[in-house]
Amino acid sequence: MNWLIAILQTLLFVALAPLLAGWIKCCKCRLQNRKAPSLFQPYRDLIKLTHKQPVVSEQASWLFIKAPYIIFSATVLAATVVPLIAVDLPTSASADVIVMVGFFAFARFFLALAGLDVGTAFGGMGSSREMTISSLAEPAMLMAIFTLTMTASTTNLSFAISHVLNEGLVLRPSFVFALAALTLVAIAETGRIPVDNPSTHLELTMIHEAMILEYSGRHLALIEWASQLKLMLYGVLIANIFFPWGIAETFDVQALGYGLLAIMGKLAVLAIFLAVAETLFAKMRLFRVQEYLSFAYLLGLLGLLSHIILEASR
Amino acid sequence: MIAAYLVLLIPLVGIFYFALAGHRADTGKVNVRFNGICLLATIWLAINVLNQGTIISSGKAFLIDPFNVYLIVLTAFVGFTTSIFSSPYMAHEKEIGKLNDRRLKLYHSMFQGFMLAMYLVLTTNNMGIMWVAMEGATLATVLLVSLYRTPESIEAAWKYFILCGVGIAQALFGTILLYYAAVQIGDGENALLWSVLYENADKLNPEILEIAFVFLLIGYGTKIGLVPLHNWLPDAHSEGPTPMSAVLSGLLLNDALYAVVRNKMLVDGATDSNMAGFLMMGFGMLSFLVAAILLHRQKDIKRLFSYSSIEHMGLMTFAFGIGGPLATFAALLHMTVHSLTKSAIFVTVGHAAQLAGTQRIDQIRGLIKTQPKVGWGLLIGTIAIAGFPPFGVFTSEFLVLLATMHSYPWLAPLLLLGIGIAFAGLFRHIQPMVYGDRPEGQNPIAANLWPVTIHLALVLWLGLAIPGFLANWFSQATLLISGSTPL
Amino acid sequence: MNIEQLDFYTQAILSMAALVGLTSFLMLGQGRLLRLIFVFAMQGFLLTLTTALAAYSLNNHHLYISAVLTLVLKVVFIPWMLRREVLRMNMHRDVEALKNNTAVMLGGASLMVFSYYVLHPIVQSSSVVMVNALAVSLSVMLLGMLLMISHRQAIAHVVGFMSIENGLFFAAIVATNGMPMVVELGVAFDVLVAAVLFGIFFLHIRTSIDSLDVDLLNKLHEVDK
Amino acid sequence: MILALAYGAVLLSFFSGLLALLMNQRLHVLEFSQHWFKKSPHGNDCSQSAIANSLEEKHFPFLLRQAVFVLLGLSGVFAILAGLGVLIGKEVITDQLSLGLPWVPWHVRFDCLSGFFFLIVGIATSAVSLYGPGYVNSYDESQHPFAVLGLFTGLFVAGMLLVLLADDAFFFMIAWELMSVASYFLVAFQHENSANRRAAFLYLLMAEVGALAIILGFGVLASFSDGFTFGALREAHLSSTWASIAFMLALLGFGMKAGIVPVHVWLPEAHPVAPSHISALMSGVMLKVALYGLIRFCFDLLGDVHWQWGVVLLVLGTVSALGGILYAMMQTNLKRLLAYSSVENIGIIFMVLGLSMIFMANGHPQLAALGFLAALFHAFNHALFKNLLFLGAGMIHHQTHQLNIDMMGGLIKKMPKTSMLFLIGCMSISSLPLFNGFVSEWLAFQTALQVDVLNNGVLRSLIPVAAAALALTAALAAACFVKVFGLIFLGQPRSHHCEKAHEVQDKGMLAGPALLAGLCFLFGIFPGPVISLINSVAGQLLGETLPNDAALGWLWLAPVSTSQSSYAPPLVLIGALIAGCISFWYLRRNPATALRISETWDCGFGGLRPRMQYSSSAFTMPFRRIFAKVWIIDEQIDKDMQGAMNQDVAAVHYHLQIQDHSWPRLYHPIEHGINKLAKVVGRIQTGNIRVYLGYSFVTLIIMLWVIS
Repeated sequence: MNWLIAILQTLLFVALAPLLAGWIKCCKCRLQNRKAPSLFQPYRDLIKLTHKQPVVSEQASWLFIKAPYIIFSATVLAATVVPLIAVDLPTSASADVIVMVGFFAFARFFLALAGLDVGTAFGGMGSSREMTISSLAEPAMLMAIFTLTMTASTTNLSFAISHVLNEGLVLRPSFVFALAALTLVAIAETGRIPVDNPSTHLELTMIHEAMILEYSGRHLALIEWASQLKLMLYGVLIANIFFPWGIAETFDVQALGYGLLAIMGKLAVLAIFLAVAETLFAKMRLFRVQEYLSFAYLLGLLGLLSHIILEASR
Repeated sequence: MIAAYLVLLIPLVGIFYFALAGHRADTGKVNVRFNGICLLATIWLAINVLNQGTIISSGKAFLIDPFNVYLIVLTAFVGFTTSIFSSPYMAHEKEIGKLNDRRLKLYHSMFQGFMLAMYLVLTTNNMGIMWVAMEGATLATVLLVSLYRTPESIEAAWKYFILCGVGIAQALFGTILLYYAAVQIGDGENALLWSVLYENADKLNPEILEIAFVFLLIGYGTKIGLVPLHNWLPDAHSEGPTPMSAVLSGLLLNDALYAVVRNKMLVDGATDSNMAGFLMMGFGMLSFLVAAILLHRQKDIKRLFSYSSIEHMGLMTFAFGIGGPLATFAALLHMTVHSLTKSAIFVTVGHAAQLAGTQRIDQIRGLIKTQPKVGWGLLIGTIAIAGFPPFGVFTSEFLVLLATMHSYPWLAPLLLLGIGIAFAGLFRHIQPMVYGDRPEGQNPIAANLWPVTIHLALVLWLGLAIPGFLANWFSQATLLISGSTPL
Repeated sequence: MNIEQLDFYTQAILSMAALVGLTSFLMLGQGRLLRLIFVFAMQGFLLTLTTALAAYSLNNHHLYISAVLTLVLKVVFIPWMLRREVLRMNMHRDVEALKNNTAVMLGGASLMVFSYYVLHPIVQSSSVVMVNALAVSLSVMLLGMLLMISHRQAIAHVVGFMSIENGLFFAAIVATNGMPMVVELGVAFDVLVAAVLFGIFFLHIRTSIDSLDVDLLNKLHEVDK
Repeated sequence: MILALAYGAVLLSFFSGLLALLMNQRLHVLEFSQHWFKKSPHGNDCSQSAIANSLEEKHFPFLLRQAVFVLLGLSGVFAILAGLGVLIGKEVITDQLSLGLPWVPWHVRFDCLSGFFFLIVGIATSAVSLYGPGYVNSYDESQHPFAVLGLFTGLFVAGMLLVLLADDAFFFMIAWELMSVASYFLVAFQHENSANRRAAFLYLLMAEVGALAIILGFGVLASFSDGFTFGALREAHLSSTWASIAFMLALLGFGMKAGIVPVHVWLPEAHPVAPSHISALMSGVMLKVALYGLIRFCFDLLGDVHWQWGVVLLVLGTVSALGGILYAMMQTNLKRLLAYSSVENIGIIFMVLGLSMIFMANGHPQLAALGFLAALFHAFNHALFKNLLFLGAGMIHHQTHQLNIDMMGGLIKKMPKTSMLFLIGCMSISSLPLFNGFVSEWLAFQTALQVDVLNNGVLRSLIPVAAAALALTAALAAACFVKVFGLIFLGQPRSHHCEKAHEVQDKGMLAGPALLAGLCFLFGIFPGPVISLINSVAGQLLGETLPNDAALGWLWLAPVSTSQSSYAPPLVLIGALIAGCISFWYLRRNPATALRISETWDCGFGGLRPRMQYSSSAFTMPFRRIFAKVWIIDEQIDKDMQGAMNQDVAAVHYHLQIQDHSWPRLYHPIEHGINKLAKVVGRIQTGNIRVYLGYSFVTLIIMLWVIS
């Protein structure tokens, strides 16, 4: 039963990810006084891409062709770990939050390699930048997560979230910092403004898009889907760690239903925040990103230190 | 006892044989034979001592105890192997016209003369005769240092002569004071006999002995090469023929140290203070450090290794100065392994210099590629002398270090610093010489490298395991010198 | 025990000691080689006399042999050899300019005091009067070294070296009435060989640097020039 | 029995070295065998002819090489068996060899800690001996004699094994230096290159200085005890100060060998110049032996660890980890890069070991055991994947005669098997899930997260920072190895050699790395067996094991408790396979969407050339900007001008040199200091004999004055 719920939840994750992306796009368009595409446009895009014949460069090796599957699988695995609508998942036990970060790293590793595979300047540029940003983001993210795991004294996300849930409403200064840090990291890692612009192409500032420039057809679909999934993962992490209320603690239909509604509501609100931020800010120069990320790291560190100094039991 | 007389007689005959017979083609081989027979005689002597314990000759003129008997065997052994090396080496020198028959005659004769002096220093029971023999050793070798008659070699020989002469004169003054202290407690004619002195050491006047020891230490210390009295040593080693450098480094320095230790035993018996020990430690440490540092500046390969000799003699002096069974044992072992290693190194150095046609370090290159045996011999010898296990030098240095840690822990870092600096100094010069491509026009030469192999194998053996009889020997000598055995 | 209470021979020996010390001083201040050699021969002669006196007063026969050896070696052979060298090198007219001669002489005087100071405990502990002369022999030795340090001529070095030997020999006589015979003979043999070798070396040095100035023997060093 | 296996391993490696000496003695061997057959003519003709055949000139070198490596491989197998035996039996075996000093024979002790490191050495040696014969084939016998290589390889392995067996300071030092000296000769093996000589000198010098520090460390212990067997040293009662001095000395000595910043400089110099299989042994195994020494010294001999030591280790480890990977990233020489990455990994191990010490000193032995486990497991993993990568580098070098990654590219198509093996190595070292590197890093994070139990505020805030640094290290390592793999194997060939390269033909050369790659994957999925082995080490050394290492069964890894953290790699693997297969199957089922091969899109400019690809320095440029202070960067751009008024750029020359800070800050001053000192001391030897006489005179006067 538990396993079934876990698998269902994962499928839900995968299924809902394009929806979130569509919703963000919608909000952004509204904010920018444009006519918004349909909420389901991302699904249509994905389906269209899967029906196209993929074109592969003659320089590409097997790695280029297999990488999208690997990237997608790794991201899906990360999704199994994060409680979406219910806590106490067996999958959270088989891989804790550090492993989840590992899955991200796995996906990124292959994405960067795929960028290098074809041997164009764009691919190399994208890979180099992606690896730079992610290596700065990773410690900041772990700092933020460690604040949680040390508070809950577990690295199992399910347990950690139920710990926060059971404590009720406790104002923790460390969580404020951690929330800020994780948000900044999430923006950087998912390639949103001001770090990267997801809607740009053929621009020397692009990062994520530069790597996947050579992809087409179903490969591109997988990669796009994976990045939508990643965006949602971060959203769910932020939503469920810092605002866990509403998540199902028992596996009955009613609780699960409430859980689903709760997370959808939380994500919708978060997406609006993201859209507002993306509208307000301009993209940074690449070498300002380090300052941005070190600020995130600083916040994470402050969170951890305030946990140790202000909140610890002794 | 006949063995002891034989040991002295053979080189004596040798002197006259070579002096009278003149140089012939096989003189080098004859020299090997002389030394070989002598080695057999010393082994016989050693077996005697092992079986009977200390031997004193009927006229009390000679004393063979565990301390000197092993040095005698060592002397004979190094003499023997060096003569093996010397035979092709000198032939090559003659071939390239650096030497002629007359000088070779002198060389072989004086080689035996030097050996005689060494045996006499070791076997005699009389401190006066010991002095005479020590001076004799200088006299025998001084002409060998200037054998090539180059301005440098003459300069070196002159410095060697004058500095050692003056130094040894101070030792004579010390010996006179010792005699003076001895005649005060009676027994005029026998008063300089070590056996007598040692028995009555506690009755000797400590103040006289302290002064005497200063003179003796400075006197014999000049021969050991203690800083700042060492200045002759690198000159003499670098300018003389290489077999001479090998025996000087391997034997003369040891025997001078032997003389100092004999005298220290008397002083320790007479006084309560550890004055002698402290003086030796001070000189030893100073020599050790200064020589280690100076290794870095060398441009001449033989000079390089003569500084290394100073360094090691400093270490031994230091170890004997610490006293105590562990340090004494270590010092005795170090004497042995240093002699063996250093003479082996000089053998390879000699051939290396012949290969390159110069002793300048920056012109000796690519030895391993030119003549692998010479190159590897030099490299492994240097590894051994730098104190890398499993060679015996490491064992003794390790024990010295432990003894230092026990008694004077604050000196141990200095010791290690010295070893480190010396190692770097040696290797920065050795590496470019042995490695690299073979220079143009450098061709292999005739060389007998068995001495190197044997010596290094022995040093390796001593590093891995000290054979029972030798350990027993060392223990007895340690007992004699320090009053107890190590553990 | 004052000197007037001693017997004549002892008085004579102590006087001789003073004279030997004096000769050392004379050598130290001497710039001309031939005179230096002459004074050295004088010192040897005084030494011979002292030995003979000691032999007579102590009735010690082997000291006579020592005396004869000294006479032959240090009064006749070595001065003769050195003189011949000097003449052959045509150096008998050279005067060596000694730097700081006064300071050296004063230093020599203080060395004598120092010798007395060092050997004081030994002299104190002895009942034999002649031991008082031990300080003189030590200072002869030290002065010999000082001579070598202050003079540049190789011949002066040999003289200094031999005068150190003289000091030692004197010490052996006054302190211990001579060493055992075998040692004495050995020492004498060494001195003889040394003298011969010095002769050979003069030849070599002269052929190599065309001079006997030891300051020119400075090729082997560790200093950056 | 187990001890016999261990001795067997030592002797076999030793004999393999001796056997190699026969390389130049073919005629002697021939003579000997003929003599032998003459003596026993009734021996069967078949074997006689076989032997005679093998002694022919064309077969002999080949067969001898095989034989040498077979012996070495057997030694490795024996070492593995011995290690497993002692670990499973949780035994402590002691023995004495009648060698060494007359009153202190060599003491031998084979316990779990030694056993575990025996295992590491054994695995690495086995892999190397599979790989070796093919690799050394390329050496020209007259330039690079196999006798030397074989002899010192054998001695090197024997030395490492003996270090692990030693139970007295004297024997330990002998074995230690045997290891150092033998490897020195291996570093200097290709000595015609002056850079190699320099590297060898630096290596030996630092090995010597390190060894001296270790001796001094033992000496401190020995002066508080009678004798210098480890048994006696354990009994020594040291004051806290002396214990700390001993610890610092040991840290300096072993740290030098292990390659801790700032005493790591020999490592990137020496590892690249040795033959690749030797680099693999040095980097993969010898550094671990240094680690063994430190563990033996601190946890076993000193026993009573202080938390301050742990902090020292933690800080040094962090600096090394970060410094190592940042320096690694800037390298273009593959083996140099790998060497720097070893510095990083050793740093990680030291960090975790420091954590273990901190927990130990604060009275949490179980957590100490956790840290200890993470450290040893990472050491084990590092041995596997670093060995793999070095062997891979050797394969690449063997085929392309290049080590400069800026000159490679596109090898994934020319050398598919090699690329697969290398990819596994890269993934392991980047600590990606499913591979062994991840497991140990995960354990390290788990250890760091237990900081809440500590009372000390400084530690409580320091350790999380270190953990974040660890995260940064891991991320940088991933970036670094993306660069490595991407530039070497992907894209288009950047040089002629790479274009011409083809797959390695020798089966052994593939089998060795394949074995290691397999183990990397195996222990990434099933870390349980290794962890239970290390648990017995911890049990013996710290007296404490992990509480419930098998509480959830073999599938799970739950070092502290299941509620705190757990990881089930097999489940993850299954999940990954399911997700991968479903998407693969779903998307590929439509035949209309078959792949279409086409030219690379070139933005319409045309003519994509290999030179247009990102190079190593381009890839790392953002890092260079961000962490600029870490290196000494010398970057120059020169333009050749031409045309009217010299306004047109004809060619651009880019020059980049990146140096380690430790050289100008630490090593050059020491070098200059010694030279200067030597110059000053040299002044005492003026060459003037009168001055010398003056010394003698003054010495005499001073001495006389002193005593009276």
